[in-house]
This record gives sequence, structure tokens and C-alpha cells, in this order.
Amino acid sequence: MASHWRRIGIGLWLLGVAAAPLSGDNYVIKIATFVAFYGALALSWNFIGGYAGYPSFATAAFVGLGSYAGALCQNAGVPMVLSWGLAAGVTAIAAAALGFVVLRLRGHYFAIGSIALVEILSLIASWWSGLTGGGEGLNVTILPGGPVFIARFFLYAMLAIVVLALVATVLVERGRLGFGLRCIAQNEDAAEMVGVPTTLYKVLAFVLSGVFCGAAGAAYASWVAYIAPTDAFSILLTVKVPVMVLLGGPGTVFGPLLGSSALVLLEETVWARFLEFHQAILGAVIVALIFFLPGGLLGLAGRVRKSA
Amino acid sequence: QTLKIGAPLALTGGLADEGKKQQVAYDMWLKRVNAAGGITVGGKKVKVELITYDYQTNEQRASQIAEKLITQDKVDVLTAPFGSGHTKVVAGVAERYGVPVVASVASSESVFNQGYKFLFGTLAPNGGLTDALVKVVTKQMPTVKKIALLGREDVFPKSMAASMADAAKRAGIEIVYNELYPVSTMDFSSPLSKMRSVKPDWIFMSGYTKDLILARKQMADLGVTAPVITMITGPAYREFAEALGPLAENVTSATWWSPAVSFKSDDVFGSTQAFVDDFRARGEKGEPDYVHASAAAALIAVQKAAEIAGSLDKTKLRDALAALELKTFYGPIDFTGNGMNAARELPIIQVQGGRAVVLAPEAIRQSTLRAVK
Amino acid sequence: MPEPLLRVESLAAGYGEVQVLWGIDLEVMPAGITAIVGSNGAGKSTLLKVLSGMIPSRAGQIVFAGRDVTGAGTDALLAAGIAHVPEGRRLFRGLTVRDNLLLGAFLRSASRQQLARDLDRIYSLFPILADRRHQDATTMSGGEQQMCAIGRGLMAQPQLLMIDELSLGLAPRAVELLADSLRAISREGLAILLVEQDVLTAFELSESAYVIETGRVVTTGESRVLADDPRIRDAYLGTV
Amino acid sequence: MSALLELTGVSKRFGGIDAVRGVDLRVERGEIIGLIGPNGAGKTTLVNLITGVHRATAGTVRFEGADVTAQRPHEAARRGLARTFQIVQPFPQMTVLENVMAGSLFAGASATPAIAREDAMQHLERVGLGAQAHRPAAILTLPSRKRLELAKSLAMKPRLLLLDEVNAGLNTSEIDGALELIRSIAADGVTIILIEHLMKVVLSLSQRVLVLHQGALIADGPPRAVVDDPRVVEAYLGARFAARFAQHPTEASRA
Amino acid sequence: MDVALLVQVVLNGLMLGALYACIAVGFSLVWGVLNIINMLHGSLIVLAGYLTCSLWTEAHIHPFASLIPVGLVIGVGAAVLQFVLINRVVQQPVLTTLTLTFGLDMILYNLMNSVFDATPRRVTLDLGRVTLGEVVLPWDRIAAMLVALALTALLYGILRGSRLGRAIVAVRMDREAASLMGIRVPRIYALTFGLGAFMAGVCGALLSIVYPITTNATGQLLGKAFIVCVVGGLGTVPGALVGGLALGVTESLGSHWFGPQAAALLGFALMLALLVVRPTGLLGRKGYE
Ligand SMILES: Nc1ncnc2c1ncn2[C@@H]1O[C@H](COP(=O)(O)OP(=O)(O)OP(=O)(O)O)[C@@H](O)[C@H]1O
Ligand SMILES: Nc1ncnc2c1ncn2[C@@H]1O[C@H](COP(=O)(O)OP(=O)(O)OP(=O)(O)O)[C@@H](O)[C@H]1O
Ligand SMILES: [Mg+2]
Ligand SMILES: [Mg+2]
Repeated sequence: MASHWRRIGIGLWLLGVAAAPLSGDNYVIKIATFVAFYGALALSWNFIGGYAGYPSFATAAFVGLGSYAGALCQNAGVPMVLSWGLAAGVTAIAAAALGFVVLRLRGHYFAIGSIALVEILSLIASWWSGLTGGGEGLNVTILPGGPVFIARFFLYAMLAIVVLALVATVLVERGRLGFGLRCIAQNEDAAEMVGVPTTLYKVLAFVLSGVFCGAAGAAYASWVAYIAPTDAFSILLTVKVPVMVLLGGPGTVFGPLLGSSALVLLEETVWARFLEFHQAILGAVIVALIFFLPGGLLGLAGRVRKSA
Repeated sequence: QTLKIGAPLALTGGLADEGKKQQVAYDMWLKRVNAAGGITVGGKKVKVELITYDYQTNEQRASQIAEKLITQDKVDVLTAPFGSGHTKVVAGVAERYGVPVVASVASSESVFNQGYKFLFGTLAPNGGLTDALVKVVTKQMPTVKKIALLGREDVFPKSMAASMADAAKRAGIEIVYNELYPVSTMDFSSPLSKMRSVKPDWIFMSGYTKDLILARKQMADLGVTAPVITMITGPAYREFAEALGPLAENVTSATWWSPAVSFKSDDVFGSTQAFVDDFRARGEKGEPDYVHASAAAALIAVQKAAEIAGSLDKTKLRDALAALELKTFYGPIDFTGNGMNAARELPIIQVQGGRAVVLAPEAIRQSTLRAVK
Repeated sequence: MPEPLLRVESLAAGYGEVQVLWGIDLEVMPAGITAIVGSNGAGKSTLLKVLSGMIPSRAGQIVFAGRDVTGAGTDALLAAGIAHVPEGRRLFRGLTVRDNLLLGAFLRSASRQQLARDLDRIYSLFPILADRRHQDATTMSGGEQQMCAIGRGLMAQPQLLMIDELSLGLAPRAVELLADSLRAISREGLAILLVEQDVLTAFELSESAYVIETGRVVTTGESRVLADDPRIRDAYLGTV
Repeated sequence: MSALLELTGVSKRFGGIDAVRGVDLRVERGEIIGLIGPNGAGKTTLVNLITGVHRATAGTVRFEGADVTAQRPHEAARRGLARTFQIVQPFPQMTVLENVMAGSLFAGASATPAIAREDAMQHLERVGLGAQAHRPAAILTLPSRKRLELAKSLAMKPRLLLLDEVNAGLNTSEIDGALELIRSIAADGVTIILIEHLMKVVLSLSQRVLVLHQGALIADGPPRAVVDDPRVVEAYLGARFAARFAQHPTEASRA
Repeated sequence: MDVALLVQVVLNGLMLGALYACIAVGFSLVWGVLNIINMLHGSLIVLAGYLTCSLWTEAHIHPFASLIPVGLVIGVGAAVLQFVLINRVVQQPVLTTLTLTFGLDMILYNLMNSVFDATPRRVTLDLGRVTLGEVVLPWDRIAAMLVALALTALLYGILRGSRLGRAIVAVRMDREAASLMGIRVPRIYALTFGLGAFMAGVCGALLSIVYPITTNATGQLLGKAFIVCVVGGLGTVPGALVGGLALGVTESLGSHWFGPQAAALLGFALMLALLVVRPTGLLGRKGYE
């Protein structure tokens, strides 16, 4: 049965990422950490983009906000992991507030509104230099410890965030929220008519899609120990995450994980092999995936099983 | 045994041009070193290997590549990418592993005041540039009383603007306009119109080359002018004069190095002239600028440190770098307590007749300051 | 006996794995009204969709005005003279009533004056559309939209106009008026093929009719005759 | 005790069009009301005003005594105000069953998706769509989609059900089944407002018929009386229908 | 308050706004009508800029002379791309086409980088300025303004008055019903996409006089197009003009009163505020959601 395969897939994925330290190579661990980081972002995006069908480009806004919030807390002396939690909280509150504004918009307009959030927060971060250091960026208190310890610590930290996001995804999918979001994705007017409190549900989805991004962003800031507005609120990131989910299979539990790891690993290989044209090749691969894997990687798995 | 040097470079993305300049300079140095059969460490000839990766002007990838160079390629020493922000990221990773990093294009104090022990930089602090500028202008054009400042909200340009404001204040020049513009700016007509209304004698702007080109053009469009127009680091780059044509004329700037400043040295190049000749011989366009020179100088520093330390041990390399005192084709190198190169008198340049000429220091002066028409 | 305008032989069609039509034979005479009746899901709409090229046929032949048009695309069939007013109206959101009507004439290379005359004709047929000519067509009431859809079909000036669910959502009086107009139009030389659930209206309006059940033609004949057929009355008129 | 639904002076303007003008209406519990009127008379708009899709330009809507003029559609649904759409609105990629589950889960009483599934299946059987339960809603024929609308509304456990041309597209004999169904819904204690152009349906089911013309109520009374009202004949039924109706009330009742 | 300065600032804003409108109009068309968020748009503008620059430096062809030819080259190229590639997935959700054009943009961007490198270049041509008392208007901006107006008028004419325009909108609203009207849907898609790219091309040719052309600008241009769309309303041609002008004036005045840093923030604030009160933009209509 499908859910059976799904469980195995997720289990293998988690095991694979968690086993990275076995390689004994910090670079491999670093890539695994990025896989987990993007996995968390993709799962987050999936709430609003996959289930509710709202094409959100707010990911970078949440990541950036989380990283600044986390960094500022940490620099103010809050213990590291606690400041990640605070960052997640701040992001959730911001997502709720902003959600009430941008979720009034539908379809296209929502997409633009959400991308505007990224720009606005980025501008604020660079403008409010008294707090954020402006364009000079913000240095984050460095976690003491050897490189091996640091590498592992952040890998498992990111993985923990992924697991939390996974749990949330499964709960949502099984419950009313998930069902309501799928109705919204299909026909919002009709959803409203059958009693789905659409505004509330959309805001909830937006908050869910913010909270894990916030935590992951804060962890990321502690990891690299330096953040600056343009990198923290990266437009590239905000577009990349939906692409990942699309590649994996939107509106599913495993799809986002699959898509994000596929893209990260793909980037890694293409980049290492084709220096000058890596970007073009990556672009070509994405184009090809759209044509040859319309349902995402998960769709492929489904087709294989059917023909078998 | 080989000396492995790891170099994360921006070969694509926003800083691709600058990254490529670093690459050219590294390559020039490497050719010389290989021609000499390597470098001498502890009495033995040691080969040099330079491992470069493109980090796509992307912060995440910069940190990732630093890690890759250290853990997989097992480099002995790193060079930093272009610019202060990305230098910070690479230095953060290297510090954890205790690998020395030599930065060639980071001049902002905020990079070096982190307490990093393994970070060194060949550029002198920004303050040196602005002090030199003020000196030239006040001396050669004493009528200059009012300055307008516009800087990009970004590590280096911002700190330049701040340091200029500071220098101007100290010299008794009145600041009549002082603003920062965000990185995404596509138009300067509003700040320029305002500048026109306050009638400054000196317009100072720091930003990326494309911003400076646009701003200079809009100044002409809107009839905004002043006897002195300074753009950091515009005229230091060939592209600036090329894209602006006649509008570049008489724009001043300060830079860390100019091919006109001739040094004799005991490095692989031997003299500034030899470096410039090498550069031309490669078929590169125009003349090398400070990015080329500083990048080559960074590797010279690494080479000398290895020779002095007599070992490739990272900590010994670091200690040797810290103690280094060198005369290179680029100028003297002497890393101070925080890792930055010691302050010295820096060249002030002006575009005259389509090319950059030196106005100061006096010893190498090629021309005198002209007013912008 | 005149040549039929449209002749369909052993037509089969369906969606994906489901076959809906099984060997339909059908003829439509020029200048006259032909009705198709049948219960929910019988395949009436599917038949019209095949005839207008919206879905491909799987077997059989379609001959229109003496030409074999089997397998032709929607634009070719429309150019040949077959217009289709689809089930569910399918008006264009964001476009005014007038623009919707003009789109019906998309393929015609008519002059502005000609188009204006044609529009006026539609407006006189459905006066409410004249009042609402600048309203977004999809904000009109259900019945108004039906009128607009039929008007749009007429704007193509086809030789054969196919209307799916003619009276759907129309008030009784509106159906009467529409029936009168259609009769007049068909007398001027337009062949009309209509799908109509209201069997009484269908028989009253048409000269001949086809009864379709589960994708097959079960009865055909002159409408007057069929209307008195007790089997048909039992099956489709029910009781009150 | 207050009426189930009470409209006072309800009006709605769209730009320059007065779609509904000053409608006063009381609906008592257990009634079946027929609402007829020419195309564009404002019937659907009235339903939209009652269910919170549009907000009245003037007047108030009260449901079970509470002022609900400004409610949102989902609030209406939870209060027990269910409606079907004239232009059907399914969740196209979901199965027929899931469509109905949505109604049961969010406005009906079902606590979990599993319970809703059971409940939804019963409603589907009731409207005769049981066999289609696991097909995507997008492929249903138009009349079936209308059935689906009905099943969805039933799953919402309504106290007032507004049926907007839910039987359009059924042939005369299929209507008989539909009449049975609607009667049985009414027998469960659901109050019904029925919009229909099929006079057979209106006349056989309604206890009271309202006629809307150009946004205003022009007649209100028992079915026969309304049908004989010359204004209604003039505006809505048409002379020929009236004549036919006088001759054979049974056959003519479907125009 | 210095009146001349204020007039100058407002005029600056209007002229900047015209440029913004130029940048956005094709993007808005393609998004509003085809439901494709064309991530290629910024790169197409830059590509046109490069072509114009090259024509100027290599063959001394005046940018104004290459305006239309460059636009056509870009437009036809894009139309072909749409016809053979994008049309295959055009019915799928926005995100699919977004991802597709994102991938295509990566390819184009990479190719441009390796052909032209990232060095900013510019058509070194100065058209001078008009001086009216203390107010100064540069000729190239005036030209940009005229071109923006002309383009907008042209597009508006096409969309509102012509058969093609009706077909374009019809296809957008209901592809199947449109094909019932005899409209060849894939062709209309390709034409519309080409039209949008033509606008990008003309705009890029124009920008080569005003701006330094560099591949680094692609993202920025795309970003501006986004905001203009929201302020003006998607898919409406006059909307792009009004949106562009509103944004230009806001930024200009904002910069004047609160400094350049606040200007960009104000632009976005304007946009968010508009989204709240008028979710469909200044001139937007419902139906393009
Ligand atoms: N897109 C589709 N995909 C799959 N099956 C379909 C599709 N459209 C219709 N069908 C099926 O084809 C059969 C015939 O449908 P059709 O619409 O032709 O019936 P009809 O006679 O017009 O009925 P009605 O009077 O209810 O409109 C039905 O069983 C329907 O479920
Ligand atoms: N959103 C809207 N904008 C403009 N006009 C509208 C809008 N909605 C409805 N109308 C107009 O209001 C009037 C009433 O429409 P409504 O849909 O209520 O009619 P109806 O009585 O349901 O008609 P039908 O029997 O044809 O369904 C119509 O003339 C219609 O064109
Ligand atoms: Mg049908
Ligand atoms: Mg209605």
C-alpha cells in the first residue's frame, strides 16, 4: 500500500541523513545538513503551497526573520537552542499578522504579495542598522567546540527540526485542517460554503509554513555565525524551495523531502562536474524534469509501481 | 610534499567580474612560482597547488566550499573571496579548523575585529583612503568647503562613506548631504536633485561600479555637478571609464594600489613593472587594478610565510604570517594585531584623458587635481 | 428526398478507459430542428462534443455538407459551419456581453458593419442582452447567461447550430420566446440540433428526434409521432 | 417565537443594477417555499444575501432570531444555512465522496474524517450517486453535479436548505424521483426554499410560492393562486403556458 | 519648501515611473493573460540591452533604430520557445510554469554570462537635456516615457480593440470554450508570450542608453515588474502604466523626504497598503485572480 511505501521512504531518508557522520567527512556532513535544512523548508512550504494551493514565495521572509530573531536573541545572551525556539515563535507571530494581510489575496496576487514580504523584511533589516547592523551584517556568537563536534551538532539540530515539521505534516494531513486546506486549494468559494473557515485555515497554514522556517533560519544563523540582509532574505531561496517541492510531489508528506534532497544533491554533482555551465545544466535538468516527471519524483514512483 | 592553497572564487553571479580578476592574479603568481620550480620550505623545494572553486557569489556555498577545501582537499591555507561579507563567512569556517586565511579584497574594520586569529588581509584600512583624499583636495583645491555623501548600504561602501564623513569633519569641511541608498536602487534622480539644491563643492559616492556609472550619468542628465566628484572605487576599474566615456573625465578616486606606484621587491615578480608586463603579456585588457595586485600580494605573503616558517604546519604558518614584514611589488605588507595590513599612504587617482593618473602621494604624482567641468 | 446536412455513421467515443457512445447513426436535415433526448448520462453531451471536435471519435464517420470531417479540429469544424453552444454555457469571465458575442464571430471575416448588424439581431432576439451589453457576462443571472451563450453560437453564422440543454435555467416565458425565434431562424435556412431534457418542449419544437440511451440510439422518427408514442410517454413524461 | 428566517427591506445593488429591492420575507419552520421569477429577477442574489456570499446594501437578514446580515458564508454553513449553487461548484479533483465529506466535516456534526466518510456515503446513496462515490467530481454530468451539490448540502445538516435550480437538466420522469427526495428531506424537518423554473417541481412541492420580478416580490401565496395571477403570467409564465396549463394541468406544468 | 525642487522630484518620479511601466507591461500581460509568471522577463530585458549595445559598438546602429528590430528578435524567439516548449505545460498550475521558466532563465542567464560576462556596459551616448527654468529633464528619459506610453497604447489597442485581443482574453478565461470559437489556442499563447517578450525587448533596448547593462540586473528588473503589477493590477495594460507611475512618484518623493533608504520601503508599503484596500490593484479587475 502507498502509505506503507511512504513510511519506508521517510524512514530511509531520515536514516540516510542521520548516517552522514559515518563517512567521517565533515564536508559530507555539511551537505547532509543542507539537505536537512532544505527538507525543513520544503516541508514548511508544503503547508501553504502544497495543501492549500497558495503559491507562496514567503519562505525567505520566514528564514530571514528567523535568522535575525535567533541571532539577536543569542547575542543578547539567550542560550542558543532557546533562541531558536524564540525565533520560531517570533516568525509564527509575524506569519499570523502578515498572513491576515496577504491571505486576503488570491492566486497571483498572493504570490506577489508574499514575494513582497521578502523584499520588505530585507529592506527593514538593512535600514534598521542600529539593531541589525544594516548592510554590514550581524555577527552571531560562535558556538565553541571543534569542527567535528560543530558539524554533527548542527546536522542533528536541523534533523530535529525536520522531524518536528514531519510530525506536524502528518497531523495536518490526517486531520480536519488538511482536509479543509485541500478543499481551499480546489475551490475556495465552495470551501467557504461548506463551512470551512477559510481565512483561519489559511492563516494557520501560513503560520505552520513560517514556524519551522524560522527555527531552521535561526539554526542556520548560529551555524554560519554571520548573517547579512541580502543573503538572509534571498530571492533565490524563495523560488528554489517551491521548485523542490514541485520536483518531489506537492501536497504529500514525502515529496518535499525527496525533492529537496534531489535538488541539493543534483546541484552538488552538476556544480562539481561542469564548472562554467553548471547553472545552464541545472536549468536544463529542471526543464527536463517538468516534462518527463509531471507528478514529481513521487509520481514516478507511483508509475513504476503501477506498471510493475 | 606540496603547498595546497584553497581559493573560493566568485566566477559566476553578482561578483563574477571581481572573482575573475582574483583568478587571473592567482594564476600569474602561480606561473612565476612554477617557473622557479616551486617554493623553498625548510631547505626543500615544495610544489604549489592552487585549488579553486566557484562559489557563485552565494554565501551558503562560500561556507560550504571553505569546508570542502579544508576537509576534502586538505588545503594548508585559504584565500578569501571578494568583498568583506563573504570574507567573514569563509573566515568563520577556517577559524574553527585553524586554517590561515589571507583576504585580498576586504578592507572594512568590521571584518577584522572579530578576534579571529587566522585571518589576515592585504588591504590597508579604509581610513587611509579617505584621509589621503581629504589631504589632496584641501591642498590642491582649498575652495572646497561643502561635501555631499552618498553610500551604498553594504559592508564596504558603507564603511567608506562613514570614514569619509569622519575625515571631512576633521578637516572642517561641512557635510551638506549624507545618505545611504539600498542595494536594489535603480535610480538616483531624487538624491541627486536634492544634492543639486544644496550646491556642494565635493560630491562623494561609494558603491558598486554599476551604481556609480548610473549615478554619474544621471548627474550629467540632471545637471548636478561639483568641482570635485569622487567615486569609490569607480575610476580604479577600467570598466568605469569605458562605460562612461567622456563623463568619466576628472572623476577622482582613492585606491590601494596603482601601477604607477613603482616598487622594487624580492618577490616572484621582482618589481611592479614586471607584474604589469606579465599582465599585458597574458593578453588582458588595459592595466591591472588593485584587485589584481592585492590578490597576487596575498599569495606572496603566503609564500613568504611558508618559507620563513620552514614548515607547512598551519599554526606555524599563521605565526609566520603574523610576524611577516615584506616589501612586495604591491607595496609593504605588515599585518597588524587584528590581521589587517598596516596603514600607509595610499594613491589618489583621477581620470584624465580617459585613463587614471596619480595625484598623490607626491613621490609618484603624475598630474594635479583638475576640477570637473 | 434532400441530402442530409450532417450524417453520422456508427460513431463511437468516450473518455479515457470509459466508452460512452456505441455506434451512433444520425442525420440532420438542412433548415430544420432536430432534437436529441435521453436520460441523464446517456451520452448526449458527449455526442455534441464529438461533433464539434472537442473530443475525438474512436470509430465511425462524420460527413458534413458532403465532406468527410471525421477527425477535424474545433476550428476546422467551426469554419465548415458547425457551431456548438456547450453545456454549462462557458462564457468568458472578464469579458463583456458584447465581447463574448463577438468572440462567436471570431473565425468570420465580416466587416464591422456586418458584425454590428448581427449583434443587433441578437439583441432583438434577447433584449436583456442589449441592456447588459457592457456587463461582465459571467455576473449575469443563469438564464441571461444561457441567452448570451446561444447568441454567441448564432454569431458564428453556422449552417448547423448545436445547443446543449436548450431550456436549462430559462423561465417558461423565456423558453416560449426562444422557441419562436429558433423556429423562425431555422426556417431561414439554419439547421439546429438540440439536446433538450424537457421532452415535451423538444418534440413540440423539432421536426424529428432521436432518443439516446446508454450511448445508443434507441428510437428515432418524426417528433409528432414520437410525442404520441406511449412508450416514450411512459419513459420520459412520468406522472405528476 | 421568531420566524426561522426573516428578511426586512433587503436590497442589493451591483453598480447600476438593482438586483434585489426591498424584499420583506418571513419563513416559518417546516415550510417548503417555491421562489420563481423571470431570468435575472434576483433569485440567486437573494440566496447569496441569505448565505453571506453578498452583503445586503440595505435591510437586515435574521436567522433564528439572530441578525446574520454580515455573516461570512462559512458561518452561515455552520448555523444550518445550506445552499446549492445554480452554477455548480464542486471540488473538481476530489472524489465525489470527498466532496460530500467536506460538508459533513465542516458544517455537519462529524468530528473526524472517518466519521464524515460514513456519513457522506449515506447522503450519496440517498441522492443516488452511490455508484459514483469514488470517481472524481470533474467527470460527472451536469445533472449529477447538481445531485452532488444536494448531497453536499444535506451533509451539512441544514435547518434551512436553499435549492437553486437543483433539478434543472433532469427529464420529466427523472423529476419524479427528485420530488420524492425533496419531500423526504422536508419530512426530516428541514425548511426548504426552492428556486426552480420547472413548474412541475414548484407546484407539486411548494406550500407557498413567492414571485420575484425585477428584484421585488410581486406575489406571495398558495401555488394555484399565484399561477393564476395575471401579473405572474405576464412576467413569468407566458400566455401560451397559461393557456396550456388551463387545459392540461399535469402535462403543461413543465414548461 | 522649494517649489522648483519639488516639481523636479515629481517629474523625476514620473519619468522613472515610465521606465518601470516599460519594464512591467510585458510581464503583466503574460502573467495576467497566460497565467505564467515569466521568470525569464528580466533576462530578456538584459539580453535586449546587450544586443543593442553590441549593435552600437560593432555597427554603430543608434539604439533608437534598433528598438523595434531588437524587440522583434526577442519577441519571435520567445514565441517560438512558447510554441515548442512552454505550451506543453501551459495548462498546469502556475507553479509548474514558474519552475519551467525558472529553469529556462538559469540557462539563458548562464549563457549570457559566458558570452557577455558581468561587466556593466552601456551605450555611451548622451542625448542631453531640456532645461525649463530650474527644472531639468533628460532627453533619454523623455524618450523612455514616450516609448512607454506608445507601447502601452499599442498593447491596449491590441487587447481592447482587436480580434486578437479578444481571443487572448478568451483563451485565458476558458481554453476549451475558446477553442469552440475556432481560436487556435496554442497559437494565441505563443503570440501573447511573444508580445510580452517584444515589450521586454523594446524596453531592454531603451534601457541600454539609460542604464549600465549587466546580467546582475535581471533579478532587480524582475522584482520591479512584480511590484508594478501589484500596484497597477495584473493583466491590465493601463494598470502597468499607472502602477509604474505611482511607484516612480512614491519612490521619488519618498527619497526626497525621507532619504533613499526609506524610498524603497515606501514603495513596498504603498504596495502592501494597496493590496489591503484594493486587492486587485489600482486598475485591476476581478477575474484575473
Ligand atoms: N470528462 C469526462 N471523463 C470521463 N467520463 C465522463 C466525462 N464527461 C462525461 N463522462 C461520462 O460520460 C457519460 C455520458 O455523459 P454525457 O455528458 O454525454 O451525458 P448526457 O447525456 O449529456 O447527460 P446529461 O443529460 O446528464 O447532461 C456519463 O456517464 C459521464 O459520467
Ligand atoms: N456580481 C454582479 N455584478 C453585476 N450584476 C450582477 C451581479 N450578480 C448578479 N447581477 C445582476 O443581478 C440581476 C439578478 O441576478 P440573479 O442571478 O439574482 O437572477 P436570478 O433571478 O437568479 O435569474 P436566473 O433565473 O436567470 O438564474 C441580474 O440582472 C444580474 O445580471
Ligand atoms: Mg449533457
Ligand atoms: Mg439564478
